Amino acid sequence: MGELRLMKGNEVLAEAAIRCGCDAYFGYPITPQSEVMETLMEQRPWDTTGMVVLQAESEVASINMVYGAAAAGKKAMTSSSSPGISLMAEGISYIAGAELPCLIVNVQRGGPGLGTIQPSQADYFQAVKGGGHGDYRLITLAPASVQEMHDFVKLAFDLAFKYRNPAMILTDGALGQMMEKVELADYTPRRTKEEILDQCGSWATTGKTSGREKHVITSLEMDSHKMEQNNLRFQEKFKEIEATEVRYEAIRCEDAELILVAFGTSSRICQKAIELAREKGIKVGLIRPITLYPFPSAIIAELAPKVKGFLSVEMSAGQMVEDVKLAVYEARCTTPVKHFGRMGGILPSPNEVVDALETKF
Amino acid sequence: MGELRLMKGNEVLAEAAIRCGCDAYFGYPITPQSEVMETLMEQRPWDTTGMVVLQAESEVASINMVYGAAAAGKKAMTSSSSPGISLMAEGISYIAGAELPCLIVNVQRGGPGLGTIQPSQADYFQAVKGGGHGDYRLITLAPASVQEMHDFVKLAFDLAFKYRNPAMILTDGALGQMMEKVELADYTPRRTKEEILDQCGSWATTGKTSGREKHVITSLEMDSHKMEQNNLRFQEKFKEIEATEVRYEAIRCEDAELILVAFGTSSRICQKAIELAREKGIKVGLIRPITLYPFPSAIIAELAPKVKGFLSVEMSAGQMVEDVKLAVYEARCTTPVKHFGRMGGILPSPNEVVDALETKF
Amino acid sequence: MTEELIIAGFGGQGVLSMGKILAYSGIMDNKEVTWFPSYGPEMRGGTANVTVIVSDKRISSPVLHEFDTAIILNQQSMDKFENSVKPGGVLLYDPNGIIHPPTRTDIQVYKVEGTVTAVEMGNPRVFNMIIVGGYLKVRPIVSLEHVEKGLEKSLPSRYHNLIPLNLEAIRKGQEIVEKVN
Amino acid sequence: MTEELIIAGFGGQGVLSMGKILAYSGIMDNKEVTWFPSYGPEMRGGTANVTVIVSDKRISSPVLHEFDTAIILNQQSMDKFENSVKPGGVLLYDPNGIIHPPTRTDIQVYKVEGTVTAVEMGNPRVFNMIIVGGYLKVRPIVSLEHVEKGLEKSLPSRYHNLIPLNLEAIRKGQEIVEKVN
Amino acid sequence: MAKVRGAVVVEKEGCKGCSLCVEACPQEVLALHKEVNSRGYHYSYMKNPEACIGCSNCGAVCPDTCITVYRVKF
Amino acid sequence: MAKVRGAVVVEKEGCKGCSLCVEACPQEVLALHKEVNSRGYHYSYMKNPEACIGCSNCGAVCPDTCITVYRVKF
Amino acid sequence: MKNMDIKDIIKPENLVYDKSELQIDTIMHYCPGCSHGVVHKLIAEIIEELGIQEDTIGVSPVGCAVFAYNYIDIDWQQAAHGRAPAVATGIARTNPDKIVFTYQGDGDLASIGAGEILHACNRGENIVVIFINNAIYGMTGGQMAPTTLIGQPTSTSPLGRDVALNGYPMKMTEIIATLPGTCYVTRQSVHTAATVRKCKKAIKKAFQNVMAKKGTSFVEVVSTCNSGWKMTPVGANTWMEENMFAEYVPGDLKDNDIQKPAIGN
Amino acid sequence: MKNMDIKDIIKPENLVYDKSELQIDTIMHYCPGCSHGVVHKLIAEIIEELGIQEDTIGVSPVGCAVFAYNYIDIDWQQAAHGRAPAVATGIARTNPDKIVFTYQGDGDLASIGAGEILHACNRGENIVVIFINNAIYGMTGGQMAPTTLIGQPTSTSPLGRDVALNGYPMKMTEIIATLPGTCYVTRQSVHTAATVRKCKKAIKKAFQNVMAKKGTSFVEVVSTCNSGWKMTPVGANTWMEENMFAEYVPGDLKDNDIQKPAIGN
Ligand SMILES: Cc1ncc(C[n+]2csc(CCOP(=O)(O)OP(=O)(O)O)c2C)c(N)n1
Ligand SMILES: Cc1ncc(C[n+]2csc(CCOP(=O)(O)OP(=O)(O)O)c2C)c(N)n1
Ligand code: SF4
Ligand code: SF4
Ligand code: SF4
Ligand code: SF4
Ligand code: SF4
Ligand code: SF4
Ligand SMILES: [Mg+2]
Ligand SMILES: [Mg+2]
Repeated sequence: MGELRLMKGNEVLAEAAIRCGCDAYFGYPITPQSEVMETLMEQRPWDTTGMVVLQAESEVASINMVYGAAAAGKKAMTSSSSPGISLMAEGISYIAGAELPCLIVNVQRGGPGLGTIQPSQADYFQAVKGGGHGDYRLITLAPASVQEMHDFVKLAFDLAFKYRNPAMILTDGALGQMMEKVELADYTPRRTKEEILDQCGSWATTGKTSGREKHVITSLEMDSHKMEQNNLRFQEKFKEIEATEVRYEAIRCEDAELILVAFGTSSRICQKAIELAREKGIKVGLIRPITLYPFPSAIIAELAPKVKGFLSVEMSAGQMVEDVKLAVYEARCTTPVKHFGRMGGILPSPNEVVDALETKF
Repeated sequence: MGELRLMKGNEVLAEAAIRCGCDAYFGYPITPQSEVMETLMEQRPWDTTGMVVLQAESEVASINMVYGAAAAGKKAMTSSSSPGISLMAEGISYIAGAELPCLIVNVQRGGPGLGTIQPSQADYFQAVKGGGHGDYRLITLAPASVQEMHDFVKLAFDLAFKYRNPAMILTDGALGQMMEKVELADYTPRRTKEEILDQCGSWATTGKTSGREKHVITSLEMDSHKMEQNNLRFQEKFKEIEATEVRYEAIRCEDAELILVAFGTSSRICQKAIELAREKGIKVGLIRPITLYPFPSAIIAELAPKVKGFLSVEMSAGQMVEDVKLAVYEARCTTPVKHFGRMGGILPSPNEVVDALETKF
Repeated sequence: MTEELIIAGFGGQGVLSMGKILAYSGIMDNKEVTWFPSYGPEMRGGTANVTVIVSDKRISSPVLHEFDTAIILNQQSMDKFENSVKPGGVLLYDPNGIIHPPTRTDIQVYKVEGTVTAVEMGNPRVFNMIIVGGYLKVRPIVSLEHVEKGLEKSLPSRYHNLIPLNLEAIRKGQEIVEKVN
Repeated sequence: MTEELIIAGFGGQGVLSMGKILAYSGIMDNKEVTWFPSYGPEMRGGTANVTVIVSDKRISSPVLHEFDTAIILNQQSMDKFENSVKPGGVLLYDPNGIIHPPTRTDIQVYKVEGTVTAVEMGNPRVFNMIIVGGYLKVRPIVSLEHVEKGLEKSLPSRYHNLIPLNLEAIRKGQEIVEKVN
Repeated sequence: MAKVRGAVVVEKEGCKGCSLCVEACPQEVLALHKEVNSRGYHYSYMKNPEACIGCSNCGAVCPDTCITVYRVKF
Repeated sequence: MAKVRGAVVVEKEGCKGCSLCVEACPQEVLALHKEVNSRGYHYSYMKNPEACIGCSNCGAVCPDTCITVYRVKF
Repeated sequence: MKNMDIKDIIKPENLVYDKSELQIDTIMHYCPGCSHGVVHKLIAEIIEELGIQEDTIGVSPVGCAVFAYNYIDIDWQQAAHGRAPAVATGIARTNPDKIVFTYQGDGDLASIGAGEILHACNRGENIVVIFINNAIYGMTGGQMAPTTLIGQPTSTSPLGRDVALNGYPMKMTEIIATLPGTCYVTRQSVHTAATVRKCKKAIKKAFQNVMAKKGTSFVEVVSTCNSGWKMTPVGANTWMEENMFAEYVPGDLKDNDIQKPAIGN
Repeated sequence: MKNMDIKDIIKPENLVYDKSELQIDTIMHYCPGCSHGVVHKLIAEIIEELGIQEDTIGVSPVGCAVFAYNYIDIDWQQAAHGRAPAVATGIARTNPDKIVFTYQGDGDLASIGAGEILHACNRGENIVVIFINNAIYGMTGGQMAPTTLIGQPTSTSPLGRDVALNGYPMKMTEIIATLPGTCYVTRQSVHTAATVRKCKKAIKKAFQNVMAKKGTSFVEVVSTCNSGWKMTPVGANTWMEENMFAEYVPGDLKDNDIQKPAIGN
């Protein structure tokens, strides 16, 4: 068993990065996630694993530094919170267009604009439908505990490299700031040069040796027909991701008549709500999407004909609810799907969720 | 009748801005929309109407200049193309959060990343679901002719000021570069200081006179409860927009068994496809959303029980198709909704659309 | 009446402005028109083409894959567009630089010695107007009177003194166009 | 066993670290724990609070609106949280600076003269450990032995020499806690 | 002796006890009070009022603008 | 007389007829041909080959690297 | 006279120093001893003295001064992080009769907003820029800024800024002074009564320049952030004098009295 | 000997000037006479001469040089508009054994990317920066750049750049030279054979500096864009000499031989 610690979600993101052999972190301070870089600067992994940690001049610079390192085959990451992630939109679209693996963490706060520094989930659309321009997708993971904040760093990198596609951990200020017990992974050494060549040698800018063609990392293609081919290739990849990588947790759905759908912090609150609701005799279960993209549509489709309704509980005006509806539609069902949310940094309370179940169905 | 001209969509955006009394344009060159600023610089409206035209150092600067001018009650606009619009994501979210009226034009090109300079519609999600962080919406207009490129400049400003919300014209390189006959509006003078005070005097930073409280334009609210109130106010506004401002065109839907849904350039192609399909005896009609947000869900819901299916034709991997499905779902129908699209800057051909109708239903 | 036309050639040949003059002439004749160019990073030559539609009715797609008429001004464009002419349609070309003349027999093929004639006229820049003339002879979609108005509208006023020369070139083109098959 | 606790007071009173020590002690005792702070632009004082849950079972919501126990260290926090204690629950407070003592009768109220006692002990910084002591007397959710291990884990090793002092403060707190109703 | 006398009024509740005025006073008039205001700060006060010359230095440096200065000449 | 003779080879199809080599040649060796290459450019050629001293100036300034220079000393 | 009663001195007619009318009567959110408060006070006084309350629009940054709009009774816009110069450009170009100023921290102006300030100054936008250089990110909890000194510890350089990792302290004001769009570029501080008075003169001159449409006036105020530096307010002033002034030498860097062509189109 | 046959001269053993092996045998997309081509050639020659093909990673910009990757046979990354210095930072920090260079135009480096270049140079990233200043946006059709001269007509300043509207030509290289992170800052041109040779020496030195881990080396090449300027290539060279050099004076601005602390963490 790994080392047990009581840690903040933000701290554990840093710790997990070091332990999974991450090569580089580039970031810029913003509440409520500044502890990620602060922890790294405190740990000085460059003295131990050789991981690079650099405070960039902005989020725009951060994401482009990630681009540079990722294109050289390195495991590179950044983290920020909502306004900072918006600034990365162009860079993220470039990374997707150039098919580079990397990790972007969004510790969401309330928006729009400068908003508030309190937790929120209102960047769901931005994460899963594409905040940047063009047809691309981010593999999007939504941890619901500090342990998952830890585990998903490695998972996100693994998926990113598997598909040569950027991955995002979409979390929020509550998970970033809270402490829980976490079992830390053992240290995985950073990949050696040889291992990087093995894994990424067919595309990364590792230096043009005489044995191979030059490698060019670009998202540009002036010939529309070739650009369409690129896009079709991306879409194939996304289909494969949708077929292979869906992850979710189903809690007490066996006998449920109503299903809560919630991720991250709100899924924790929903678990409490289930306890309260079941005390009142309401048979309710929870689908907790772990991957927001690919969205666990199949399980929702499977439940749709059996249940009386779905309630999407979000810290937003209602974003994921659209994906729940789409899943129900694809199942050729008309099961009602409702939304309950709080905004502006306010967390829904378990009681409010129970009330919403009682009044909306 | 106004002056008749043969003009490019991009040129007409500039001309319409001058003629509708726009106060300021801030922009940065990018293909395929650089003619917007070039036309303005050629016209030198500062010598005539007094409109300010400034080449900014970047898209980030452009959108923040728009913020400054708009917050002072001015009619301000910018234009760009896909990568440049991504760079504006933070600024757009701020403008929405500060409830400022302004106009943003996206002359889309193929993405993701640097992509291609050829026309595309793959920024639909970014425009209507929010490329920036937080819960906000852009009033999104999709012109389908050079005439509408002209008309929607005024319309977009009118709606933006009516709701104190940013508006976007979502168009593409084809409409930007093509010429058509256009009837130009007469010159509406820019609002006088008094008129600006009349229209925006209750909130804009026009200078704190002794008669009133200071005005503060901000999207920041540290108190979550107040921030939630702000968000609820925005949501109320969006409900009103959804109830009041939906615009669409229905073409040959009366007897149609299949409905194409397409906007902008692809709606033009679909009109040709309808002619071809009807020659073959396929009874097909077209719903052309003019407002992408608010989306014309009601008409789709109305048609859903009557028709055999919908085909969303987009220059993308399929984005608007989700909104069509959601509209069908909300109608408690299970009518099939399919997508046909081309990507990377390629325009679908009318024949391909007919083929898709034949094979998908 | 609907004419769906493509004009294709080198960047410097005035392809886009030919299209523009025809479209403006259509407007003068109260017709609906669209003018849709290929576009790319400007200023670096290469090929250029423009699709022009002139019609009595509202025009649906401004983008076409088949044309009533193709005006072809270099070999690359011949290779690309010969097969896009509708059966029974018109292909009109300037033989200068054309190595492989058109081979289709289900269309009407015309040629206009624009390059040569323009040099003879002492002004290579009227080349494109000669071609326009040849085209209008074959497909009189607009009257010369409307073309004159179209020229007035599409040329900046500092060039209006050139209109007579352009009209002369158009007339010349009408004279020299020859049917090939 | 599940204990849902809130600790609330001024920024400088060590509210967050009290919570951290209790949570770490829980881990040493093989329990599940969550520690959820209020957070804001740091460094500018004001109020601070932290929700700590210690349980035998997996913890669902780390955020609560009702608590088994509230530890209250200033008047603002009293105003805010007195009514959030579950009926039958515990409210424990330091009377220093409290103008309006709690009035509820459906809960158990305790007071610990932490501020005063810390000064008496010659070290105002052990204030929060005295409060922890009082709390653990009333709600022995973890044993002193686990608290000692928790201190070891949560304090950087350069402060380990202070552990005996802290344990003494805890013991002192256990002594001086008084039931008010 | 002195041709000038001054006095200051410190807005007790606004004072944050930063001590900058204490440091800035050329006459050592000011000090922080051993008591705190309602926000918990040891506020500044005229410990040595006779020495004040009304030079306004304290006012100038106070970040929270809680000092008003008065001066009389003879 | 001259102790050095040079000669250049212009890659006709690569030449874009920019004339920079013509301008750069100290010996007025080069000129643009009145014919064009397949891409429509009047290409550069040795109009005056005997004058070439193989100084490579033309090669240095050619943006399209279409000039190869040879030189012999006696 | 020495025994004159305090009450006889504290009379309206003897008032020599008081809060500006434009300074709003509320407690500022700043930490005790923070330089921001002093500079706010000066701006309020200057706007009052120049009688331009109705014509002035302030642009507050993202940083501790984000709430500046709560403290001075004029119209304000709050800009995105680093973008105040672009926002001010938008206001000033469309409102040439207004006096527009930005108020920015070192993270805001020198880090994320380096491009915007450079270009606004290069264009010679007719605005005042107040640049509070406290060598740290105060708002977010004390991270390293571009202006952090070599060896200075911060939460993202816990062992002190290291040139090999983070490069050199950035002298934005020196750079700005090279741009012909600026007419007045100066570096001030507010740590003593004398420097406060001098700084006020400088800021006043900057506002007067904008009233005279002379282009950009740029005032750096070398400041303390005692919380971020983990010092007492008085200790922070001393540390600033001893360490910051060597890198950021106070004084005027540029003072053009030549009027440039009027701005705006 | 004068009558020696050309064929006797054109022999492999007499070869004195030829295309670098690293320059890919394809026709470049640049306009006739474009300076980009000359600089590409020099870079290819230098990489070949230094024998660092396997160690060099180029970063191409958004601008006419976006396709630089098609012409030099090394590994390349294509960066977002203006962000090449950030991309290069990402590569260089994680690959300290590689020789990383950026190649940027004036729109890319001085306009949208002003912040990134300033910070990369200030951190002293161990990279070469090649800055092609042709005073215009070539790629997008000839719009005004920050470096456009006063009075110079462009498609967004058709009557010439006007200081009152657009501010002053921006001298990025002068600014960069003030930053202690840079070790070598120079301004060159490639309009004559002599300047081409000089420019090659400068770029070679820049690469050698990076091989010696000395920090940032910055080479501006004052260039022509005859298409954007609407001139002939030869006319553009003359115009450049007569107009650009007065504003952008060729020569070394800085040449440090002192080695700075090694970069990277
Ligand atoms: C886009 C974006 N990035 C980061 C932040 C977080 N942030 C808030 S203030 C600040 C820096 C403040 O430092 P400075 O500008 O020096 O002002 P100070 O607080 O020191 O006065 C940062 C990084 C943000 N709000 N927006
Ligand atoms: C974010 C973004 N904005 C704008 C553009 C459009 N764009 C392409 S190249 C360019 C400027 C090119 O000018 P310069 O950097 O001087 O290079 P040159 O072509 O002159 O060599 C611009 C604005 C873009 N691709 N991306
Ligand atoms: S006015 Fe001068 S002498 Fe009086 S208290 Fe203030 S600083 Fe001291
Ligand atoms: S300077 Fe002001 S806030 Fe500070 S101690 Fe003096 S009066 Fe109080
Ligand atoms: S080598 Fe020298 S002399 Fe010979 S053609 Fe070239 S420039 Fe002229
Ligand atoms: S410099 Fe090169 S491209 Fe230009 S004319 Fe000479 S050979 Fe041709
Ligand atoms: S954190 Fe620093 S800058 Fe911010 S208010 Fe406190 S002392 Fe001032
Ligand atoms: S447009 Fe200018 S910079 Fe671009 S290739 Fe042509 S001449 Fe060169
Ligand atoms: Mg600061
Ligand atoms: Mg350029």
